[in-house]
Amino acid sequence: MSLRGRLATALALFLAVVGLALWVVFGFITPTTPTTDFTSAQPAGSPVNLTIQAVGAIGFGPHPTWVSYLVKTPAGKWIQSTIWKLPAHTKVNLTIMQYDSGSPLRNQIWGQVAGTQGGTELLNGKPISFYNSYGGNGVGHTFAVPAIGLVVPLVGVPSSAPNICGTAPCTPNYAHNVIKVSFTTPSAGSYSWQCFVPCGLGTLYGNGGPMGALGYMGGFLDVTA
Amino acid sequence: MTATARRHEVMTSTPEEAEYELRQSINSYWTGGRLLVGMFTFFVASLAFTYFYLRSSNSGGLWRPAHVTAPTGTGAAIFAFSAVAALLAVVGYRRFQSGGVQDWKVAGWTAVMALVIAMGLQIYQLTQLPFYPGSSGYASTFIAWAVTNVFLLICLLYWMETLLAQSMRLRSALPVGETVADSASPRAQKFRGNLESCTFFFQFAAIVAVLFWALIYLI
Amino acid sequence: MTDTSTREPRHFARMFVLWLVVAGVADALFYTLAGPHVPPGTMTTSAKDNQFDFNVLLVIALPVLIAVWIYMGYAIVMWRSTRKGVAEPVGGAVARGNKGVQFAWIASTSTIVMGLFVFGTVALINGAGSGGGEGPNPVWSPNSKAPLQVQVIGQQWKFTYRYPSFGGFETTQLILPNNTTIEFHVTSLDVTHDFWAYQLGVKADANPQLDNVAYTTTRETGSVTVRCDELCGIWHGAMYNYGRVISPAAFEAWATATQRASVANTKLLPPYALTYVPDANGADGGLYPTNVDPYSASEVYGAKVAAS
Amino acid sequence: MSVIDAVPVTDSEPTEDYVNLGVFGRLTHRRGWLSQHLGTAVIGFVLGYLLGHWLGNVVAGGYSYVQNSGQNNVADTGGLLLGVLGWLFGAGALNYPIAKMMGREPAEERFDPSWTRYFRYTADHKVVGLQYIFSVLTFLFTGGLLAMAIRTELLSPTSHAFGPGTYIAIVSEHGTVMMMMATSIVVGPFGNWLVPLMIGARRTAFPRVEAFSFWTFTAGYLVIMSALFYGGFPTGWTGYAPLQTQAGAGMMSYLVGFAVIGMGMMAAGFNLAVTIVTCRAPGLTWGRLPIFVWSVLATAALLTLATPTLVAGGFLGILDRTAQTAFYVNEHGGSSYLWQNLFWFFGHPEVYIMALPGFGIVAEMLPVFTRKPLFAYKVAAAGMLGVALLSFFVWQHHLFQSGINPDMRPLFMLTTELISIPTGFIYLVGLGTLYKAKIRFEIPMLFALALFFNFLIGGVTGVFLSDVPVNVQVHGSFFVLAHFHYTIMGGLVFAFFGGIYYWFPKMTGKMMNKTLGKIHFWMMFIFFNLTFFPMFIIGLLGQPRRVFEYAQNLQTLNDIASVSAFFLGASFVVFVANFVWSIFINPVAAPPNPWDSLGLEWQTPSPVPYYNFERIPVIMADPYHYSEPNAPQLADLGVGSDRTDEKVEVGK
Repeated sequence: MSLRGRLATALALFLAVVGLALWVVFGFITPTTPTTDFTSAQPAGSPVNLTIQAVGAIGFGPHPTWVSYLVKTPAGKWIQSTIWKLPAHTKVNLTIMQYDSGSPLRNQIWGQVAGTQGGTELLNGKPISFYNSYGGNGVGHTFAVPAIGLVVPLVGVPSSAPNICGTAPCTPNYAHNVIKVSFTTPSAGSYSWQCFVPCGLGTLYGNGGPMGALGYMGGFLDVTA
Repeated sequence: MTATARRHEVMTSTPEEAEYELRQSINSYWTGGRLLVGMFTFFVASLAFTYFYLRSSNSGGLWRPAHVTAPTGTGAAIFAFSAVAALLAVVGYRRFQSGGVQDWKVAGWTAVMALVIAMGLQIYQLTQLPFYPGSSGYASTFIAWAVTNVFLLICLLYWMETLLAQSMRLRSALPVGETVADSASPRAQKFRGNLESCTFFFQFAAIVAVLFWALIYLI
Repeated sequence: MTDTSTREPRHFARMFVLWLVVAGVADALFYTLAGPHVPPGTMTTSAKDNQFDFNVLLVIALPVLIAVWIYMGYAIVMWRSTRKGVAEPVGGAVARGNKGVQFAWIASTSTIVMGLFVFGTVALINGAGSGGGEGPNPVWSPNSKAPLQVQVIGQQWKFTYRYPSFGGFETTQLILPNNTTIEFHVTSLDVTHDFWAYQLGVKADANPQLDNVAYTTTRETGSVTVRCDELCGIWHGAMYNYGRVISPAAFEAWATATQRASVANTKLLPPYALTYVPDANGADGGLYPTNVDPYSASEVYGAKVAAS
Repeated sequence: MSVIDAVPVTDSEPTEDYVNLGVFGRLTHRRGWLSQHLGTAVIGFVLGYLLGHWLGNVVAGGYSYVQNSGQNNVADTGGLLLGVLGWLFGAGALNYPIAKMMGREPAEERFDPSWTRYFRYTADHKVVGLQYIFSVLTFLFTGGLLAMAIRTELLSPTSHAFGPGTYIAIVSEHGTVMMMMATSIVVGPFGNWLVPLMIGARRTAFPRVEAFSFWTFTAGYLVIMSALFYGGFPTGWTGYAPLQTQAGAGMMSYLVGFAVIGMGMMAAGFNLAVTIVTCRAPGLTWGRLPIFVWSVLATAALLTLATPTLVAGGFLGILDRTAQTAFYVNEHGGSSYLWQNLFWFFGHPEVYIMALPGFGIVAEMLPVFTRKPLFAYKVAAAGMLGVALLSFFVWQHHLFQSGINPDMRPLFMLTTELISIPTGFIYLVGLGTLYKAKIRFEIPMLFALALFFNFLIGGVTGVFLSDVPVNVQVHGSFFVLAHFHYTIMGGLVFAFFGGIYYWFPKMTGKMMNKTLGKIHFWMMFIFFNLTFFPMFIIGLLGQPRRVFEYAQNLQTLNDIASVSAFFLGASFVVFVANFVWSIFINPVAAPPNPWDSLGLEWQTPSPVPYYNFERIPVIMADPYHYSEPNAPQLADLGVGSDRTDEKVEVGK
């Protein structure tokens, strides 16, 4: 082979390796959770209405049995997305539809509502400041943003309820609790949120599976100025 | 033939060189056998460390709930068969050294049978456990030892079996009137080096068997 | 052999003078300018001691580094081969291994090392463990009679704190009084975490069902960064919070107020204990099956799990 | 035991039944596409994986590690293990071990002149050495790409390029791949290629074990890369339990991968240690052994003896995740400390496995480029053995704040600081050899000098870390990260590249391009320091390892590190260009002894004959007599008069 031929072969092989690397990067290691934009849904300054739901089994995707949050897009569609773009220093009216059953908490501190307007949450219309997870229906999940001190315990539906929602997205026809809180977004930045109930079904300490993967039981508030 | 090709293809050793390299080969068996024992020692010592570490930390009071022991009868039988195999290997080697090739072969094949039985019992015992593997530190350690023991027995089996098979083929290859125990042929010399290492390894395995039998079933 | 007509320069004298000047200046500059600002500052006794320890080590290390660099630089400049191609061999006395130099090297490195060991051990014992985790039974503890006990509970992925002397309330904030000896009891609800209170000079692993004690005494008020320092899963990087050291009076006020505010929830917490783990299972059952008695291998491994 | 199978290449007996491996022999000796080679190994891996996965589902059907998840770790483990077995079978590694059970003798391997020998299972240590070079470079560059991904994420103090789970998976994969690579980066290529030549042997003691170590090493690469397809693992290279027990299926790739690589490490170390002990040429006393061989001996001892502990730890982890034992789960009678003890008992000797061969390489090159004997040869050899021995007694310095044995901290502080004394010997050797030398700044020498610069910073910061009070502040931070990159990358990887430039002419008969080499060196040296030095400060300022979020005020320093890291990565592109250019595109024939070295490896003809030495050499001196114009003859090669054309002029 001529010098030129060898050079061309080497370059072609090099490009093939680069292509393989890019395929791995984009096929396997870049994020797959979509971002939902709430910054342009309302006029600037007015409160953002954010509606999410917690379901016992997502029912689709690579892990259909995993517990998950879903979010209602500004267009009114339920999707699996846990990165939400929000405007800074703005009031957020958060409505959480809780379709999952609950259990006693490993650490009851997450039964305490914190960081919300008035330090309370509205559980099916009634304000509460903490929930005893050892009684009642227990707590199914929490919606918590540690960096701003927000903790919202999501009281579970009775596990004996006849119409437990099997797979997402759930409609209000199924047994559910409605939890409403308001909080104000901080200054611009990326704030992680997660659930503090070990709900990673069956994994050691309950914190594997959906608890250890983005897009199910944790995500970011992507706050922009 | 070009110089380069000849360089790669032709390699005739002088008799001195052949002798020197034969010594190297035999020494390699000796050194390798010892190093192999060192390697296995670190592995089983890690398991023994695990045993004592979990026993002394007794996390959650769950080192070993009262009266939980792997089946002792099967355990004793596994130990007995392993020990007999090691004993046969050593005694057979003694006979081999004094020229009793046939005695060694009989002892060797018997040892192989004993190892097969020990291995079978060990696998059988794993299916008949009275406890759940994750129920206690002892239960976990037992599982690790049982699996290791199967592996160790396979190694012993393999080594002894290959030597026996080799000795059978060697018999026809050696000059008439010589046996593998006394022949001066390089192959017989290397065979003896290999056998010496193998016997050494059997002694090591016997110590391990005693130690773990005591740890798992006695104390 | 070197030509006797050209005088061989006194290499070691040159290097020594150069070293003395550079190392002296570097040490003096570091100790006076950078030293007082070396992390983690002086907010607590352990932070201050550890800072001093670091500074001492660096003051010893700088001359060593500089000595080697000066020597290598000198060698590269002075003893490069000037000839194109292969240099002629270097013969004579310099080609022989000098026993005295070898001995001096080994003796001096050994002396430095033993000195550092003694210094480190004294610092560790005098510093009551230097703010590091000392396991459940600390061997070195401060003289203070009544340290303030604070339990640090790591869980995936947040630290919470309990104050047993205030009714055992649990909070997500780390607030400490100034001029007080603190006794941290670090434990975990799940995997291994590590409690690193940066400005306090405290670091201790959090292990499930184990108590890891660390001591420090606060000296200054200010803000504290707490980070998890042992990889604990997906949100390890987000497992941090900020605490504060405040005046004892303000602390008393904060603690009693928080105790009062959280009294309802505190009642529901398990009684204060040095380890704190209900079970290894998640909300909906755990990794290990619970119903394995009587145990059957085929039940556990072969059983078809009903799809829900 | 399959490992006891010396190849009697010199046996002069008739070979009729001797070469006969039965049906497997026919497989081994066939050539062309229908034989066994890399391709069949890949097919074997895939088939083995599928078979093992199916088998796992059969023996543990319906059992899933995590309820309802469909994740069956028994099947995953079975797949990976049988995949490795299939790989070895496909490559031909198991032919002889099976034939041996029928009492057959090893076949004498004939020299294969075809280039395809580089893709085959061969016992030729020179081919294995070159196979290793390409493999460790693949490992290194894969890990390097992952490092680029890490630095991309750390360009900003918040999560931006990858999700946090992905980031942890990348970090873990990077650490594990690099650690696996670094254990073999010198011992694999240079140990196998050079040691027999340096000690005057015609082969290693157990050539098939040597080949086995290589093919196990490559199988380990496939297993650890499979983690990416399983979704990665979240534990970093240290694999701390119980996070290990909680993690997803990718964890199996880590545990099985380390066990498989561990097998390869043990095999490689075992073979080289025995070779050095038993196969030295006559006259090659311990006092004449090249210093590189000493370093390989110390490393081989560590590989052989420390690795079983890692394999045991991984074995327990595999049992935890498949048989549901509870070794690492405190609530079920296990202990999370157990893994930390087992892992670091291996882990600390491991880092010296990565330091010693680097010292050996530079100590071997220094006399050549200074035209002086090696200063303090005995001290250097003693230092290497001292480091190897002491490294077994320092492991708990990784656990100073863990709460394990707190009363033992002064002891481990002492042992750790003591180890810096024998480590310091390499500086005694280096500085002593430079004294009044005639230094030639060839590219290998540049890398050697760079090692002394980098390792000094890495070593001194190691003393900081061994001091318990300072350790409280810097443990687990970027300070540690900078420290070990300075020792492993600044030390070992620099030495490795120096070794490539130095021995490349001997191995391939071609010279590497000097200009590209200089560009590579300076880029690598400058940007290595610019990448990792800021990390000391980043760590001191409070950034823990393996985080995707850090304090805003650390962004400038992190960005400096990241941008430098990209240039550091680019320097390897220069190297690859040089490597490919010099081998394949525009090869320039190398002189037989381009550096004018006295080493025995340079006295053999180029290319080195299949059996290395036509006559076993008789060694008559140590190879460092550069100071004498008429150096004593190193060895009597005993080559006949018909070989004058190939006789090499050495030592001027």
